[in-house]
Amino acid sequence: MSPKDHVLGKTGAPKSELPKGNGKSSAAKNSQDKAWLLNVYEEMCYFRRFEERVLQAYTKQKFAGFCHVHIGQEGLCVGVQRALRPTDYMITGYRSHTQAIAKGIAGREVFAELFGKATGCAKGNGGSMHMFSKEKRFLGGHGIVGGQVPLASGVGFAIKYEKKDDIIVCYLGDAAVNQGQFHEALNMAATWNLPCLFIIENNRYGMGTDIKRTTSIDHLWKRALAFDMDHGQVDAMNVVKTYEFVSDVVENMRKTNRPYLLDAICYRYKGHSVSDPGLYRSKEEMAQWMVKDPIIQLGEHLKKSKFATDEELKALDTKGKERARADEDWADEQPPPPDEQVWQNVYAD
Amino acid sequence: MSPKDHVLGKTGAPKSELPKGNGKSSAAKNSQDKAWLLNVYEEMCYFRRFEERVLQAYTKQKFAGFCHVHIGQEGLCVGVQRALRPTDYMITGYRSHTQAIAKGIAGREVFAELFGKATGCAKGNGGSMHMFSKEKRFLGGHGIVGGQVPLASGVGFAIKYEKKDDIIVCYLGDAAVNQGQFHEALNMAATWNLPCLFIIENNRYGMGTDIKRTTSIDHLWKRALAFDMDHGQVDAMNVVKTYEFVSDVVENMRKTNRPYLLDAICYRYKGHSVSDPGLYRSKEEMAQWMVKDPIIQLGEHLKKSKFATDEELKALDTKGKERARADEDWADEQPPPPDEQVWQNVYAD
Amino acid sequence: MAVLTYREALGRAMAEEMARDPKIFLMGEEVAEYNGAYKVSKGLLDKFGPERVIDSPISEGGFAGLGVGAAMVGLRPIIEMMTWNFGIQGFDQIINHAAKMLYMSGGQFTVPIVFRGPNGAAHMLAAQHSQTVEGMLTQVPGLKVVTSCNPADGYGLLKSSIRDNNPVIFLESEMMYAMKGEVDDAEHLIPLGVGSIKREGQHVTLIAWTKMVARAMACAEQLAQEGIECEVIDPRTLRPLDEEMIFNSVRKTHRVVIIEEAYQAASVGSFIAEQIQRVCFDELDAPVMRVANEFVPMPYAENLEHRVLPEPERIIPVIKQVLYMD
Amino acid sequence: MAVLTYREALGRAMAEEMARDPKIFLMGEEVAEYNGAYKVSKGLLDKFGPERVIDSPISEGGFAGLGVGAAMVGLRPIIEMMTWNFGIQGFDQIINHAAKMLYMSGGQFTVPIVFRGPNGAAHMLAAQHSQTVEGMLTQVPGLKVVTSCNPADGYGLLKSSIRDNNPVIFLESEMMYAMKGEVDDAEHLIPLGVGSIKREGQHVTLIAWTKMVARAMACAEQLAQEGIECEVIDPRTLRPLDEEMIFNSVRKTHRVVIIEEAYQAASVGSFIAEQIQRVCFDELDAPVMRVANEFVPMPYAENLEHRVLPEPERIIPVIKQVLYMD
Ligand SMILES: Cc1ncc(C[n+]2csc(CCOP(=O)(O)OP(=O)(O)O)c2C)c(N)n1
Ligand SMILES: Cc1ncc(C[n+]2csc(CCOP(=O)(O)OP(=O)(O)O)c2C)c(N)n1
Ligand SMILES: [Mg+2]
Ligand SMILES: [Mg+2]
Repeated sequence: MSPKDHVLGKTGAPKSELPKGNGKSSAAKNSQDKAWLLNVYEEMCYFRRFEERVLQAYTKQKFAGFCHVHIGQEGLCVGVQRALRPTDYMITGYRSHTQAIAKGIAGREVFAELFGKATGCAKGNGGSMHMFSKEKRFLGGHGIVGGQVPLASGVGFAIKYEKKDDIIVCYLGDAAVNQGQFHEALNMAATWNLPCLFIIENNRYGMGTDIKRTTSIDHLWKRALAFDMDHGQVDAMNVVKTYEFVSDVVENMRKTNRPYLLDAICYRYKGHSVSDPGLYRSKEEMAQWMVKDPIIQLGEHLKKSKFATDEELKALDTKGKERARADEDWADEQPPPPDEQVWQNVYAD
Repeated sequence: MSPKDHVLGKTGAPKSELPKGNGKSSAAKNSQDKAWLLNVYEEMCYFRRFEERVLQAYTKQKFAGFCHVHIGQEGLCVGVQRALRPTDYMITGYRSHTQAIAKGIAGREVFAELFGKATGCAKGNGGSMHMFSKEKRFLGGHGIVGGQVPLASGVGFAIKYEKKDDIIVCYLGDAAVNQGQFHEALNMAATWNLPCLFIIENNRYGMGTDIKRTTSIDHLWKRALAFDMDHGQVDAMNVVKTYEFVSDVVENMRKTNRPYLLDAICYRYKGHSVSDPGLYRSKEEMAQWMVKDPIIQLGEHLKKSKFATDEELKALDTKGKERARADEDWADEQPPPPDEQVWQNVYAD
Repeated sequence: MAVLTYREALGRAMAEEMARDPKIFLMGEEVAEYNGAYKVSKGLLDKFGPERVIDSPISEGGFAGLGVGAAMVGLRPIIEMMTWNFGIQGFDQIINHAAKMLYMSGGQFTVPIVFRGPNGAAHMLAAQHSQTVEGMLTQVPGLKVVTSCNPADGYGLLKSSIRDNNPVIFLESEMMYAMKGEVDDAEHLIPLGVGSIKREGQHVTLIAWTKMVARAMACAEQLAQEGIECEVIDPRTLRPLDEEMIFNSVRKTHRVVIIEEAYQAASVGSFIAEQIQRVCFDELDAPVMRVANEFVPMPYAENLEHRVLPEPERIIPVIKQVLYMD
Repeated sequence: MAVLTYREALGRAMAEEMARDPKIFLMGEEVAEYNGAYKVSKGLLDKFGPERVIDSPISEGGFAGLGVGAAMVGLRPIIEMMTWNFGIQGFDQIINHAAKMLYMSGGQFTVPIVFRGPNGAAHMLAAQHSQTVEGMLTQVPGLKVVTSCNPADGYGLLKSSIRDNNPVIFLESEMMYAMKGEVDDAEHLIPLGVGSIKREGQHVTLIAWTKMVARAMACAEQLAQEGIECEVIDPRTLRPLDEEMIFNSVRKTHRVVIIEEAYQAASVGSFIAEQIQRVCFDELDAPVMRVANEFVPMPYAENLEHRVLPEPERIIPVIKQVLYMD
C-alpha cells in the first residue's frame, strides 16, 4: 500500500463506536500546546540520535549479538507513551531500546545493557532484546516473536483481577500476527475483557519478507474481526495523530475494560538488524516514506505554527545528540558484571 | 442460539460470491432422487446404531481408553461425504469412528481397532482416537485438539504442489477454533490458496464448556474474517441441506483452489466421552435439538415425499442395526496384535 | 488422620492455599464449572468464585503465557494442563518465558506459578496421550519439577509448590487420582528438594517416583520373600534433586536399579545414573541399571501397552541381575 | 576436493537432492527471497523456483505441521527453523504428530521430513536464543537426530537425512556456518548411525559433537604437548547412536570425558555416560565425566556467557582428573 492509504478513515476500519482521534478529546489540548510539542520533538530527535549511536557502537564492535533499532518509527513510540499513565504497563518484542527509554528507563542504563554492563537495566543478563524495569512497569524486551502477547493478556488479567484501571500496551511486529500465540491471547483478552492495547508496529516487513507475502489480508486490523475486538488503524508517522488517537482509545479502554487492536502504520529505515542490508526494498519505496518522516513532519508543523524556527529545531536535535553521547559515555565507564552473577537469579528464594 | 438461528441465510455470513446451496446445483438432482435419499437414510441409521453398539461394548468393558461418539451428528458426516470424490482426502480429530466408515473404511475394521485387534484399521496401535486408512485417504484420527489442522494445510499444499484437483476435508471441533495452530494453518491456507475445506463440527460444547464461554464471537465462521477466507454456515442437522451446500462449496473450490471455513451447526446427544454424564446441558436444550434429529428429519421428508412408509424406514434402521452387530461380531473374533508389533513401525526403512 | 484420595488431597492443598492467599487463582480447561476433567478442582468454583477459578479456552500456549504474565505483576497462578501431552503446546511459554524471566530481567521479575496436571500413561490412551515430560523439563534452568506418589506427599508438596516463588512443574497421574491414603488433618508442608525413603533395605536400592514407586514397592515385597531386602527411595522433587539421599543409599547397598516411566534415552533416570557412577564410583558393586519404557510410541492395544511399561516381570530380573543372582 | 564453508556444504546437499527428487521442497522463514537468515539456502529459489522454495509466515507450529501433512501424502519437505529456539513452538507437531504418525497408523503413513536449523549458543544472544534441543528430541521415539561438526560431514549427513523416510532433526550451528573444510566433489552420502573417530589416542576418550568437537580437538592438541593422547570421537547421529564406536574406544582408553553444550541434567551426554558405565563397567578406570554448560539460562554479557559454555580451561582439568593427574 502507498503511504496515502495510511491516513485514518481511508481504511474503513474502525468500528463506528470507536474513538476517531478527531481532536475533540482532552488530548487535543496538549497537542496544540507549544511546549508540549517542542518536548515531543526533542524526544524524537533524542531517540533517533540514540539509535544512531547504538548502530555506530555496534559497527565499532563495542557490543555484539543482535541489534534492532527503531529509526523511522519514533512517532509511534513517543505518541503512544504520551497517551499513557506512569502506572500503565508496557511489554514489547526484541526491538525495544527507545520504547524502554520512553517508558522511563534511563537511556544510559539501556546503553549499559547493550554493552553488557553490571549497571544495565537487566544487569547485563539481557542485552539488546531484553530491556526490563520492574519499577517503570516495563516488562521487556522479548526475543520470541509473538511470545510477549500472551504475557500481555496475563497482565491485563491481573489488572482486572486487582480491579485497577491501568492498561497494558503490548507492542508486536506486523509479522507476529501470524503467530498462533497472538491469536490465543487476543481470544482470551476479548472473551474476558482484559484491558490490553495490542499495537502492531506495522512497518510492513518481517525481516526481508513483505507482510503481504505471508498474510492474505490487506489490513492487519482485520485480525481483530475474528474476535469481535475493537480495532483501528493510525498513521504512526504522524506523532500528533498517533497521540490523539491512542489517547482516545486508552480513555475509552479505562471505561470499558475492552481490549483493542491498533494497526499502527510506520516504516523502519534501517535493515531488520545490523546484519541486514535491506536489499528487498526499493529506493523509491524508502523515499516515499522518508518524506513522511515523523521528525520532519512535526518540524514542519512547528514551523508553520510559528512555534519554532529552523535554528530552534536544530538546537533541540543537538540536545538530543548530546544526551545520546552522554548515555554512551556513561555506559563506557561501567564495570562488567562480576562472574558470580552467572549463578545468581536462576531461582528466586 | 436457538436452533432457529441455524438455518442458512439468517447468519448474514456467507460472502455474496459464495455458493448458496440453493438447490440449483448438480447436487440437487441427487437430493431429489428416491434411491439416493433412502441410501442416505440407511447410512445414518447404520452410523447411529454403530455408535450405540460402541457405547454398549465400552460399558461392558470390552475395550477401554477414551471413547467419543457421533450420535446426533450423523447429518454432517453423511452429508459431507456424499459431496466428495473417493480421491479427496479427509482428516479429523479424536471423534472419528463414523467419519472413518463414511470415508470407506469397513465398519468391522473400525470396531476391531476399538478392540485393539491386529486387524483393526490401525492394527490396534491407534484405538478410538486414531483411525487411519492410507488406501481410503483417511489421514486420522488425531488426539491433540487442533493438531490436525496444520496437517490438513500440508495435504492441501501437496495437492496444489502436484497440480491435482482433489480437496481435503478437515474436521475440527468448535472448541478447536481457540487453538493457535488453527489460526496459523488457516493463514497459510488462505495466503497460498490451498484447497482445504475446514469444517467446524459446531456442537457448541468443548467437553462441558459452552463455546460462548471461551470465545467472544456469536458465530464461529467469523474466524475466517481474520484471513479474508471464504466461509459459511450450514444447518448440519439437515443432511440434505448439508449435502447440497457442501457440494456447491466443493465444486467451487475445485475451480478456485481457495480454502473454505464451514461452520456446521450440529449437536451431540451423548456426553463428550463415555465418562461424561453431560450435566451441563438442560433437558429443554436437548429436547429442542432432538426434534431436529437428522434421521427423524429425513424420515419425515421421505414420508412426505411418499418415498417411504414407516415400515420401510423401520426396515432400513433394522438393516443398519444388523450391520453394526455384524461388525462387532467380526471384531470379537479377531486376534490381538502379536507382541512383536510393539517394536514394529517405530521407524520406516 | 483422614483417608483421602490423591485427587482430594491435591484439591485440599489448593483450597487451603487459595483461602490463605487471595493472589492465587486457578485456570485451565474444565477446572471450574465441570470441576476438573479429573475432578481435582472439585468444589473450588463454589468456594472461590469465577474470578479465581477460570475455565480457559483450549489454548495451552496462550493460557500458560497468561499465567506467566499475571505472575510477573504479582499474582500467583495455578495453571492446570488437562494432561501434560497438551502441555507440550505450552513449552514455548514454559521454557522460553517462565523459566528465563527472572534471569533475563537481571532478577527483577519473579514468576511464582505452578503448572500442574497428569503425566505419563493412563490406560489404553495410545501415543498422543501417554507421555512423560520430566525428562525434558528438568533440563531447563529456572524450572522446578515436582512429583508425588501418594496423597500425603501430593498434599504437602503441592502446597510448597504453590508457595514457591519460581515456576514449578507439578506432575500428577490419572492412575493415581483414585488412590487412597492417610493425610494429616493438620496443615503441613513438605519442602521441595527433600526425597523420601519409602522402604529400608540393605541389599539393593530401587529409585522410583510417581506411580513407579508402587511398582518398586511391589517388587520389594515379592523379593523380600526370597530374603532380598530392597531399599525403595523416592526423590519426589526431580529439580532440585535430593542427591545426598540417593548417594547415601547407594553407599549402603552398593547396587542400584532405577525404575521410571521414561525411555532408554536422556531422562531423569539416566542423569541420576550418571551422578551415581560419578560420585559413588568406588562404592558400586554392579553397574547402575534402569528399567524404563520400551523405546516406542505408546501403542493402544492392552497387551502391547502392558509390554511397553515397566512391569514387575521386567523389573525383578534386573534387580536380580545387579545382585548377580541370574 | 573443493573447500566449502559449512553453509555452502549444506546448501550443496539440498541443491543436489532437490535436483534429484522433485518431491522435495524447502520451507521456512526467509529461506527464499532472502536466501536464508544465515544464507544456507542461498541460490535455491533461483534454481528451483517459488513452488519449491517457500518463505513461510512466522508460524513454527503451523509450518512444521504443514510439512508433516505434506509428507503423509508423498512429498519430502525440508523445514528450516530459523533457530531451534523457535522450533520449540513446533514441538507439538514434531513430538505428537511427526514422530508418532507411522506407529499410530499401524505403519500406514510414513513421514519423510527434515527439520533443520541452528542449535545452541551463537554469541551474546542471551537466554531465549542460545538453547540446544538434542537432549529433548532424542527422547522421542520416531525421531532421528543428526549433528555434524564440519562441512564434509554436514554435506553427507544432510543428504542421508533428506533421503531417510523418517522425521529427522538436523542440528546446525550459527558458529559453524562460516567454517571452511574440504568436501569431495563427487557426490557421497554418510549413513545415519555411524560415528566418526576424529583423532586416535590411547589415554582417554573425548566424546563430543557439533561445535564441541573443535573444542575437544583443541584440548587434545594441547594435552599432546604433555604426552597425553586423547581419542576424540563424534557420534554424529545422536539417534540412532553408534554405541559400538563409543564402547570400543572406552575399552581401549578406559577413561571418558563427554563435552557437550547441554546442562548437568538429563542430556544426550548423561545417557551416553549411563550406557558406558552399564556396558563397560569393568573396563572403566575412572568415572565417566562430563563437561557441560553451567545450569543457568544463557546470560548476555560476554564474560558471563564465556563462563557458562564448556571452554578448554574447564575441560582440561576434568581430563586430567580422569587420568588422576590432579
Ligand atoms: C518464534 C520466532 N520465530 C522466528 C524468530 C526470528 N525473527 C526475529 S525477528 C523476525 C521478524 C519479525 O518481524 P516483525 O514481527 O514484523 O517485527 P519487526 O522486526 O518488523 O519490528 C524473525 C522471523 C523469532 N525471534 N521468534
Ligand atoms: C491440545 C489439547 N488440549 C486439550 C485436550 C483435551 N480435550 C480433548 S477433547 C476436548 C474438547 C474439544 O471440544 P470440541 O473441539 O468442541 O470437539 P467435540 O468434542 O465437541 O467434538 C478437550 C479439551 C486435547 N485433546 N488436546
Ligand atoms: Mg515488521
Ligand atoms: Mg464441540
